Amino acid sequence: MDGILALAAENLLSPIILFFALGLLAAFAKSDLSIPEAIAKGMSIYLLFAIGFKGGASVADHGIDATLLMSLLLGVILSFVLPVIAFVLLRGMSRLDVTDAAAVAAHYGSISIVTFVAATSVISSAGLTSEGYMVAVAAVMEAPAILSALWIIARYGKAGAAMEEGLMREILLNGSIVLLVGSFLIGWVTGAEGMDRIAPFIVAPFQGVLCLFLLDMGLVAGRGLRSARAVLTPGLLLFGVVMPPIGAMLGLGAGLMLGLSTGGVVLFMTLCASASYIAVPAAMRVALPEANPSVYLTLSLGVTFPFNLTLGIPLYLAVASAVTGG
Amino acid sequence: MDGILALAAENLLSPIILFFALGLLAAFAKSDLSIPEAIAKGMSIYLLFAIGFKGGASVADHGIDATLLMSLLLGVILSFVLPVIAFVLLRGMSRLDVTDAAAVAAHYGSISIVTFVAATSVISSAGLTSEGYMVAVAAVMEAPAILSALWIIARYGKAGAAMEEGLMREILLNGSIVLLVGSFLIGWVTGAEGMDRIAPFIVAPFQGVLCLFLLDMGLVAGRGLRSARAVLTPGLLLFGVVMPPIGAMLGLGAGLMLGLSTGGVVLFMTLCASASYIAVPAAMRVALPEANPSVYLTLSLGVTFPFNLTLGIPLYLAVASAVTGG
Amino acid sequence: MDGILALAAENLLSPIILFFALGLLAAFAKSDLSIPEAIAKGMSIYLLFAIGFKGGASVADHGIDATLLMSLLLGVILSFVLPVIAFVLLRGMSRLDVTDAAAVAAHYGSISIVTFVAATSVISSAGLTSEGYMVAVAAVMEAPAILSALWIIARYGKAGAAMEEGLMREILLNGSIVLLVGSFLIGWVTGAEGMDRIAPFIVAPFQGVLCLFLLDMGLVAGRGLRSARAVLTPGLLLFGVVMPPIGAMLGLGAGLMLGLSTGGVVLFMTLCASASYIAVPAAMRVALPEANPSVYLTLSLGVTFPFNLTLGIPLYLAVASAVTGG
Amino acid sequence: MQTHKAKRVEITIESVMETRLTTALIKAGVTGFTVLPVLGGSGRSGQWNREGQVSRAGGMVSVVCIIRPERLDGLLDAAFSMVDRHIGLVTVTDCEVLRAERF
Amino acid sequence: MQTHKAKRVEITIESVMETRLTTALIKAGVTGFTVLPVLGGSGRSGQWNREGQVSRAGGMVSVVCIIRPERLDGLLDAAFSMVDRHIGLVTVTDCEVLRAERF
Amino acid sequence: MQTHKAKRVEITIESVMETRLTTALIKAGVTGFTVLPVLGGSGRSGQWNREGQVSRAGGMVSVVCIIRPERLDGLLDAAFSMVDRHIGLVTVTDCEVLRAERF
Ligand SMILES: Nc1ncnc2c1ncn2[C@@H]1O[C@H](COP(=O)(O)O)[C@@H](O)[C@H]1O
Ligand SMILES: Nc1ncnc2c1ncn2[C@@H]1O[C@H](COP(=O)(O)O)[C@@H](O)[C@H]1O
Ligand SMILES: Nc1ncnc2c1ncn2[C@@H]1O[C@H](COP(=O)(O)O)[C@@H](O)[C@H]1O
Ligand code: NA
Ligand code: NA
Ligand code: NA
Repeated sequence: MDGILALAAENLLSPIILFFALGLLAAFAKSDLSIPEAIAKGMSIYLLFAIGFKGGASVADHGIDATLLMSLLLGVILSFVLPVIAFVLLRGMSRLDVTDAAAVAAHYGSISIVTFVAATSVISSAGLTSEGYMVAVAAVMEAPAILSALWIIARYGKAGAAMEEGLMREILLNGSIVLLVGSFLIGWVTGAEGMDRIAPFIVAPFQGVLCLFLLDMGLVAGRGLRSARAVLTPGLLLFGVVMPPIGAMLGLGAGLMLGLSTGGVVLFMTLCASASYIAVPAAMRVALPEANPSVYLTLSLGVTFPFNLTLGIPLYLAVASAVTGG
Repeated sequence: MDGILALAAENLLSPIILFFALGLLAAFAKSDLSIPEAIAKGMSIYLLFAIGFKGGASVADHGIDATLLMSLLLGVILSFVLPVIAFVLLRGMSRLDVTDAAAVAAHYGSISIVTFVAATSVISSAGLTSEGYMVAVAAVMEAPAILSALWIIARYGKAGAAMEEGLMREILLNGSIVLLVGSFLIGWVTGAEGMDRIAPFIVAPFQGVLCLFLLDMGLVAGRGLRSARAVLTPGLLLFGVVMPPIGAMLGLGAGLMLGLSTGGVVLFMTLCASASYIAVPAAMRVALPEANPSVYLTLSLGVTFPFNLTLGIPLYLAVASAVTGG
Repeated sequence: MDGILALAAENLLSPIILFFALGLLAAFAKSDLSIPEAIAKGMSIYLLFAIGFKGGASVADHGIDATLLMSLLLGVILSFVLPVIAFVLLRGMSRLDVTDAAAVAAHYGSISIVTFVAATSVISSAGLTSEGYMVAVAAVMEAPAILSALWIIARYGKAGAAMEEGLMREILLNGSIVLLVGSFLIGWVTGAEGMDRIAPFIVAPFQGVLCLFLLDMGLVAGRGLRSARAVLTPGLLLFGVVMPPIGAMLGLGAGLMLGLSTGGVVLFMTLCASASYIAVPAAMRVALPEANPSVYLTLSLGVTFPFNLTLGIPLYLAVASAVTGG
Repeated sequence: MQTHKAKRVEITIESVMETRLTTALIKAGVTGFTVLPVLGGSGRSGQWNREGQVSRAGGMVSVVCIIRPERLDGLLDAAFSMVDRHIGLVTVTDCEVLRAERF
Repeated sequence: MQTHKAKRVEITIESVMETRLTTALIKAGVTGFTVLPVLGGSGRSGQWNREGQVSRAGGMVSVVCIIRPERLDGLLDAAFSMVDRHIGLVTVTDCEVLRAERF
Repeated sequence: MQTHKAKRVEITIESVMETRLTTALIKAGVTGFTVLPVLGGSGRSGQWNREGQVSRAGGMVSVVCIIRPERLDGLLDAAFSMVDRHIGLVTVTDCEVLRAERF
């Protein structure tokens, strides 16, 4: 228990968390601090490029693991299953209607790549490594949850939530997935030699860029919370901090079943615990325009993201270490 | 004297000055070279982030200095006093009316963070260090001058320059100050450990980014000068190069009184000598829309900024070295 | 022959080529992956700044070569001559009218700085160096081809293609040339000392930025090809891959005549082989608005650029090595 | 100078719907349109701002379409089918154009 | 398709005044507005361009507001109180809207 | 509030022609204009998009000009001489302005 607290405290005082907090505070104080949209998008491209490439290069380095395919498969299954759990919880804990509840559920089945990046940074601070292909697991977990949510609506909700033609293709080929998977494959193909060439760009400055990026996330989350706090009923708020550990427990089970390293288990837990705020909201605006965006964005970005960043990840790390004995 | 000239010559041939000159030339020659607005804003965010964090980390390293609070206090006082001096000079040297003169005066009481950054780069080339908290002094000197100018108008000008409700808050919480102070505090809290993590992002590439940023400043200053040279009467031009050394002398006095290091004295002189072209113009557009922006922007950005960059800083360094014997 | 193939294969598996291919694929698959315009422009500013500065610093290091002036002169002459060859070929191989053929010809007489950058990266991977002033040769080869094309039209086409007043000045002072030449001169003046200061910004991360930039180029080229494939008749397509080697042969002759190093010869060949897609299209829109932009942009960016990047540069390197015995 | 009567239709819609809208417009026989960026706005679903969007889902664009008056109804039907379930705004203004042969 | 008469008010104003203007509009009972970026322009106070602004003070935005005709006067009063001392431009155009219940 | 009749002329033109157009407008006696960015569009010369332009040649801008009705013809002549050979669009709308003394 002491270990967890120490870990959480150390995490809370890391520059990336503090810059996130600075962004939150600046937003609450109505400062006009803002990162230009193009710069924010540029930084997220950088992060996807770097994390994908490093994952691929690490696979090239360690060789293909027998569990690679099984990890991908379990990831897909969890992304399908998590929204169902989230939906049931939401219907019990809040007064959201079927559409809104399904839309929120889709977000919790999918993943947040920035939370994933933050977790890799925490585990490497803790001296742990992880399977490079966890990046690929992250990629395959983005989309299935969206299908799950649409299925829930078709089953329990009004008609009219049919999967629009072309939408699935759009989701699978969205920019983030293509860049992440593409960089992963290129990192894999070019291996150590490729890594040598671009390491000064993607390794050394990584933490610094992440700080600025999280500053922006803090600003965005803070502004979102400020303008949408009305939608945050106590039930929803509770869901936003209870669902992540539930997801993480499933991720823990999967990670242990696969026999992943301690670091890999933490990443699997983090993926299951995190909620999407980029790919899924866009898909929801097209497929379920009736669902209220302030509900799902405020929950995933304003509640669950900060929770995971500050308390969640250290908790998952502590639990995984205890269980794997790593 | 020889020493000053050598120093000035060396400074004039440094990459940052030469890129500033390139920008000026390109603007005068009507080249269409331009840095996208988002990139320019991104670079200024980077500079504030880096300079703030480094200042904080250095305070963490050297411990809190007894003179920290006194430095902040003197900074605030100087920022209040400088506009009065500037106003008196302007009324004597130029034909600006009370409103325009007060608006210009506000700029000279406040500071230019890029001039400050350039000075840190010059003193470190000269092998000197400075107190990390000079960054905090820079932050507290941004706003008081605006109040001073409004007070001058209320006293000597027409009515109608009342401080609009909410404006003070807006000035104190403007993005630059929040980012600078926030990064300073985070650098202080995370100290050497935080620095280790993000040094490859904020230390190594700093000079290169500064070159590109000054290229942009040269472009902007050059275009401003070209389109607004009509407003530059000889009296105003003279003010633009006479006011900085006067400010610097006050800064010298303050620095000596505080017993700062030679580098710290140079930075204090530079702060007093520099004129704002970001925070104050924005405040003036809200509080004093009648004041002519081409007068104050041309003077601070087109005259005083290049003066300080090229001749001013080496001069302040020479004087401070001579006086402190450093 | 084996050497060439090995070289080409190695080149094809380098990160920069693979990221270009990723961009092409993403565009063909209609992914919404895109790099914000400001970031793309920011990266191209970075590349011009870095390549110019490094060229200048290298000239400062190695001293002025007696052949510098001769190289510039030959560059200008080739840029004048190449459009005439291209025009004759186009009229024979395609059914373009005089205006369109002349517009395309102008692109092939001018140069593509990104192709040049890619070639410097290939020759340095091959352990070769080159004359720093090749950057200056690149700069002087941008504009003459435009004059050539206008002369062709005045001679063979309809009236109305007179050189508009101010256009020449605009071409010579376009942002890319000013930045490239300016950085070259500053690199030259500040030499090794300047280089030391900004090397961590322009050397270490260079390859990584180039990867992201080529990803964007792939996206743009792919989207261009997809929407404009109708204009690509077999004759034009053939021209797009035949003209580069022809240009390269002239560049080979020039390089040998000048006695350049093997690396320098490769760069000269690459300059002659590459086709402009930034400066010349802009000039054509002003001077020859009747010419169809999808023809010239698709050819230079969609056909010749990928050809040079993948097969051309390794070919030129192999030929130059064989001929110079380097 | 000779001008011709036309209609200027302006459709403000979520970015994520842009391609769907323009595809529908082209299907409805529109010969051209221009897309303008939108920085922010306010309406029944609250206030928003471009800087401070992490999500592709955020943001809007404004699609401007100049057409001959007789084609207005077809265009409005196409536009309406898009904005119906979605956030969006459709306004129509009378205008005059040069070079009517282009529309 | 059924359309309804409305007014399109376009206010071009310095960026630094944007929040003040929109606050005043909301106070004047406006139910929505859209903010468009402005790249540059020219007027009595000279020519300017967005690329090449170091200062937050530079730059303008264009605020577009669709309202029922009967609310025009209230809006114009609010707008005028803003542009009065400041650089700015207010134009009003007649237009038609779909879905009038939204205004 | 007192308003005055004016014309709103909107010229959508390739970015590369922007300076030439505004110079011509000023020569034609126009006292002010505002330049808006354009994200993308479609017309007879195909569809295009700002993100995905390597070339300065790509891209368009929209120049908006408010003038007194009696000056319309001079402006249209100037605009037409620019868009004639180039890609571009000119529309004119009736509008009302505050502060007519500024035009
Ligand atoms: N009356 C209006 N005038 C101008 N733009 C509006 C108006 N109402 C809504 N909008 C725009 O349409 C968006 C969505 O509106 P709504 O669906 O009412 O939330 C807003 O964010 C504004 O950009
Ligand atoms: N006649 C006009 N038509 C369109 N925009 C204008 C006009 N006059 C002024 N503007 C815009 O308003 C800004 C300020 O105008 P001014 O106050 O006259 O300097 C200019 O920079 C333009 O963006
Ligand atoms: N009917 C139209 N309505 C609005 N914008 C148009 C229209 N036609 C053309 N445009 C714009 O003008 C540009 C060039 O048109 P075009 O010359 O027809 O290719 C297009 O890319 C659009 O941005
Ligand atoms: Na999840
Ligand atoms: Na000062
Ligand atoms: Na060439």
